[in-house]
Amino acid sequence: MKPCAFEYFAPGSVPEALALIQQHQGKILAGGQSLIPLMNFRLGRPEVLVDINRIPGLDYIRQHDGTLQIGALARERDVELSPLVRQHCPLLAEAVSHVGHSTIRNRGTFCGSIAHADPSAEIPCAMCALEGTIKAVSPTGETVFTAEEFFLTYLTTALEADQMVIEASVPLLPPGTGWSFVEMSRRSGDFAIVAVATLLFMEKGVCTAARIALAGVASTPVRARDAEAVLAGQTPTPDLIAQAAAVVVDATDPESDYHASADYRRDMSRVLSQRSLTEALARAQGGN
Amino acid sequence: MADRRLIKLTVNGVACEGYAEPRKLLVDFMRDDLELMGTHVGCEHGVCGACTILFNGKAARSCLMFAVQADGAEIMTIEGLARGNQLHPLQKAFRENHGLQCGFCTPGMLMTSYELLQENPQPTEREVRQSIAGVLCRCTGYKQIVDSVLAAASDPNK
Amino acid sequence: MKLEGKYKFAAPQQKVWEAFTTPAILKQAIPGCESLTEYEPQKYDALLKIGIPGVKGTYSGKFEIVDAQPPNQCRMIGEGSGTPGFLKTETAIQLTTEGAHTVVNYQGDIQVGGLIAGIGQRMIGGIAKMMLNQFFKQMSQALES
Amino acid sequence: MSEQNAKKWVGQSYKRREDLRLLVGRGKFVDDIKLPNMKYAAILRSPYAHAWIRGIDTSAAEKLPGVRGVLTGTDVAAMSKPFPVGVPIPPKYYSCAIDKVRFVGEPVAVIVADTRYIAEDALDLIQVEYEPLPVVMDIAEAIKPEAPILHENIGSNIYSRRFIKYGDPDKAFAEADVIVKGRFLFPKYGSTPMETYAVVATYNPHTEEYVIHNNFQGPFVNHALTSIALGIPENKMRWIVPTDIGGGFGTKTGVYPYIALIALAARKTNQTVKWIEDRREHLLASATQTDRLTYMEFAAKKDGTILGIRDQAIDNCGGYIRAPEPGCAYRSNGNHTGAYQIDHCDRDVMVVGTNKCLTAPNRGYTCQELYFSTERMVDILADKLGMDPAEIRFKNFIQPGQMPYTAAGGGIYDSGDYPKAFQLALDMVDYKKWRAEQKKARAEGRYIGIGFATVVDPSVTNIAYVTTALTPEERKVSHPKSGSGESFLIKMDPLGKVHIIACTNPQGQGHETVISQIVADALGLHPEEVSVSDVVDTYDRVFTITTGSYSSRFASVGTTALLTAVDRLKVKIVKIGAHLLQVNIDDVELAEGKVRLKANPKKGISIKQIAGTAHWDQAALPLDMDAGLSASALWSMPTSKPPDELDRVDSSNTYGFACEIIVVEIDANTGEIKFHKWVSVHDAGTILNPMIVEGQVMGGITHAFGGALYEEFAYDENGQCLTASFQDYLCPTAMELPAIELGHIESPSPFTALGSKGIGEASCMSVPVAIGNAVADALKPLGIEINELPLTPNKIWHMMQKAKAGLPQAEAANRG
Repeated sequence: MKPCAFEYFAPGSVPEALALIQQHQGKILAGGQSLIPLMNFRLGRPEVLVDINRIPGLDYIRQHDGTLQIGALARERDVELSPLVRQHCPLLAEAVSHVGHSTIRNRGTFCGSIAHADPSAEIPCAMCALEGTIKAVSPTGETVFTAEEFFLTYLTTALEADQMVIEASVPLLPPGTGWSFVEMSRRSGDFAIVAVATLLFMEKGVCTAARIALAGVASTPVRARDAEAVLAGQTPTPDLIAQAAAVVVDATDPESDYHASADYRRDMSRVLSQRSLTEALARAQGGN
Repeated sequence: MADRRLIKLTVNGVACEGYAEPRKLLVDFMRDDLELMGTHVGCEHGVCGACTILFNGKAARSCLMFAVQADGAEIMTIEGLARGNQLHPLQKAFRENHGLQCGFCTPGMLMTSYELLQENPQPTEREVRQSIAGVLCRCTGYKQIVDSVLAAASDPNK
Repeated sequence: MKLEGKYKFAAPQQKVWEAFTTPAILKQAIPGCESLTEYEPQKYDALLKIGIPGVKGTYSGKFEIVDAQPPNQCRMIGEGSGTPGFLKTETAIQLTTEGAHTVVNYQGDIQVGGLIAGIGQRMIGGIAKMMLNQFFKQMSQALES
Repeated sequence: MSEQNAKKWVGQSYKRREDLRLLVGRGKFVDDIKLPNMKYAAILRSPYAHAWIRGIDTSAAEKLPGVRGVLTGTDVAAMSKPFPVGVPIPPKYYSCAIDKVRFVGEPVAVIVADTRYIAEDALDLIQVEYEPLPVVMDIAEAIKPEAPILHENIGSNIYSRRFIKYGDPDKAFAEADVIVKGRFLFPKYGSTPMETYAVVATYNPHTEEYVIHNNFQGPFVNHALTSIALGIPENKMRWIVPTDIGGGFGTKTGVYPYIALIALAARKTNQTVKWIEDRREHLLASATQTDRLTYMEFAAKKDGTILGIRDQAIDNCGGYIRAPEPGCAYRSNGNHTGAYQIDHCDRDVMVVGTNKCLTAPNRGYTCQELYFSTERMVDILADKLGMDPAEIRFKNFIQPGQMPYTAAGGGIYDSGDYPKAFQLALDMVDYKKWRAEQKKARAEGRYIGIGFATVVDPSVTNIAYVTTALTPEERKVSHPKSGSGESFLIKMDPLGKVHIIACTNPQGQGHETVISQIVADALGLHPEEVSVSDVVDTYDRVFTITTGSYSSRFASVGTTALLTAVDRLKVKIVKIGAHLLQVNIDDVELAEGKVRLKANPKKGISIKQIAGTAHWDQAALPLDMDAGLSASALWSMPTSKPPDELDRVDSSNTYGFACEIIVVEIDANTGEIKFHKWVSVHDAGTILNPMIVEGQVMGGITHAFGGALYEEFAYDENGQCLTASFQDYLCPTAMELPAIELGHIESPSPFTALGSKGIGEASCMSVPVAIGNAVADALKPLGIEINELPLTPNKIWHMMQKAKAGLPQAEAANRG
């Protein structure tokens, strides 16, 4: 299990990196925690790697204009532990804490997980629930994608060949927003069989809007909009939550694999959504 | 040999250098070129954790990095834990509590828990378990490893 | 792995049949098909570069159409091998006319062997389905143009 | 003489000396070996589960710069022979596929190159033309007449089959009040040690000698069989196993072909060649335990007395069978009836092949398969009779007064008090409380279950058991096999310090430490005064074909062989002492570090003085005595005898006991298992080092926990292994394990010097079925029977859905 030979560049700036990508059809190496295993198995055989780890100034996690902005080299572990993230978007911290193990998160980047677009991964799912955006740059300029338009299918994004993800951002959650991230995986640290991220925006006990996003149940993370509609404008009760959770299943299109059948994933979408919404409601009501 | 790069780095406080082609994994570079055999290769896809080292102070899988990426870096390995002939408190605790059997996962366990205790000097049992869950051990059933890390955490000399 | 389903084309049955048996159109529609050369009637040498970004494999192999009953049904058999292992497919298709449309029913069996099978079981099923959808979409576009 | 030893060090949690190298990164594993001019091998492996090889083109690979040579099946066929194996018609199993591949991952060619990276580049350049064949993956399918045949020379997929009767089973079944039946499928999981296989081989064409560094768990049978495969005498093959092996758990006790394969690659390319198996290779093609299909019947009286067992057990050894298989089917014969007084058995045992990865022992070697059926059956019987599963166990236990007890299959159970150990477990778990909790939970629609397993843990394999693969008539005309020997050499230096030369070749069990404890007690020394070298080097160690660390043999045969050598040294010390004191040997004793007069203990000569004399003043020794001070022993268990004419054999030489009581709750929504309580009680005789024992027990529990819930080599219907990475082959992490309480009783073995016996495998045998019984008990209200593993949430959820919908459960199958 040794990787194939490749040409290696370690640019010192974003324009330099973009030029290399364009010139060599290079593959970006950020944290490498998904890419390098694929290369070691020789499933991934990029001919040129553009290592962006030496570009200064990309590892930020900052608050700006009502959003949290996460730079291309911010490590997952930094996002998980960031006081800013914990304060303004605890859902994100919770979702990230389910990614692999801390050693993987030390190195793996938040934006890299987005660019990798594994449909069972936690970060893309959380980005969809949070209606985050992904900023890409190319030699000709910047493009901003919504999370939902960014993920096309398995490991495939809307990114053009000459683009790289430079930043992900999520809006700050209003205080009192109920949130929850619930995951079922075979073992701790494994990819989700099903993961559910939920948000309940509340006003005076009424849910003004709900968001439900799932991982592991389709070729991309999915939003369960019909289920969200069940909750919107209502006072959430256990019954209503159960109703909404039952509707979540319609948004899924899971595949069977060795670990879990499609039927199981479908039903777990319901079970976990119900748990997640219940937890989100408790948080909205309990204030944390 | 095609395209070999000079790599200069500090390992366990000592400046080292060597040449490697870009595809050479950091763990292979450490073992083959720097002759630091204490770090083990268990899966080469980032799951088993036997190859865990500290890379610029952070625990990292050395099978999921290329040697060229370590140019200019500071690395610490299992060989760097003891101070002279004094075992590090973690090493002592592992011995006292039988935190190892075959010793193959031990470099990963030690470096992972070293980082944990740096960040969180008084971890709970659950935090220890979460931390070492990234390192597979087939001998111990983990209990005595968890005991070891908790014992090290309560060692005032750590 | 079994794949079953149907796809509706906005084209008459004869035209759909021709598309399914015309190398140039097949080449366009088969995801990642780099070349398709007929070496005997309805038997082709194929070169495929398939997969997903970063995980592309090159497979070379053969593709043939057998038991053809124009314009109603046939079986398509393909096999290829490459660095990530091998692929084998056998798909039966049946064409039926529904008004101005043609419905293609298919029952396929895909075998994936070697490296990808052992490492990528989590995604193989989904990716196969995705590629099949791509194929039908491309066919549909070819028929409409 | 050793019975007089004070137990000062034995029984202490003495800290391990091994740790002082392993904790500082100074262990020595095979991958740490660097030899001059060493090259690296990579192996091309079949992507097909069953196919003819119609052609191999290596020309492009050979031209790649840095490539030193290529070895293919053609070379292997010309340079070596198939591995011998003890079945009537052996398949032609070479270290590499010759003209046909029979499982995914089977070696097809070897590249030797300057680096492993280049060797793998070259693999991509080899073109192989395969002609795929139909595959057979399922045990039940494999024995059907229309199944695809793996080996043309055998003509069926059955490698071995025996019909064996103990007692009068027909009578037992005729007299039964009740007969219960079950069908069980035990999955294919494995050892997956953290260190994979590793070989460094050199061949000297001038001396025609191989030197092969590897991490096999002893010379054991592999050294002999590999030399036969290589067509050389054993003394032309020097095996060296370094001090450290990164775990084994059985995988490294099967004949693994890579020692021969890399040796051949070294010979053909005239290079020193290192090959380290990568994790994907390991999961695809190293070795797993057998998957086993069992049909079983119990005959019993209304009061719960079990009269007899009838079973058909079919083990699957995969694409080829290799030693020590067909041991899988016969290894547990002596303890087939477990902890119970059951005198009558009717057995049809079969070993078959399918297009799956090959097998080797895995921690517990087929006892997990055995007890998964028998201990499930005990619960099924209890249920049928309306008895408590604890009560029915008490009813049938062998009683302590019956020890040593000869079981139906010939096992001589040396010691044990099963009722006492089980009662301890029941007390620890607070059984009554949990039955009450269960009742309450059931009323609330929750699923709590209590699972038991009470099993006999055989340790110290008697190699004779393998010959039960032959009929008594066939055995009469074949070379008999028996024994379980281990060797030690003890040297005392002129200052009275001791060095032990051992060949037990452990993989983390701490033998060096325990040896020092035992010797310290025996000679009145401090363990620090005892140094130990415990490695395999077939050129400088004394060994037999049974030498090595497997079947938990150190605590029994190892310790006894060690003390035999020590005793011989003591005899020599006493002889020299008496001679120097100029008295009759009967007038002296060895005590308090001296040889002294029995009549006048003040008059004596210290061991140190004797040692000095033995080395420095050899003329002072008795005339008929060798100079220096050393002794050795190559001791085998006296109970290690061949099978009798009724196929009864003491297949292992000591028998411990393990019991698990596990309380689970099944999540009605997700099928996930929550562990409320887990108690594990063991009896392995005298405990030598409690800290090490706890480590062994916890390791065994965890391994079995993995097998019961997480680990499986899964295949699709075409024979592709779906679990070739650690992303899909799921070893438990520190987060999965629940809290487990351990208990011990000590019933010393009368057959071993210190009363100790093996323990590291015990819970591997009891945990899978205890979890199975607990889940079955939990889901009893739904009428669900548990007869397969692993119990994944997905699987349990499907069972519950079906049960709730009133649909029948699917029959467990392993076809992918």
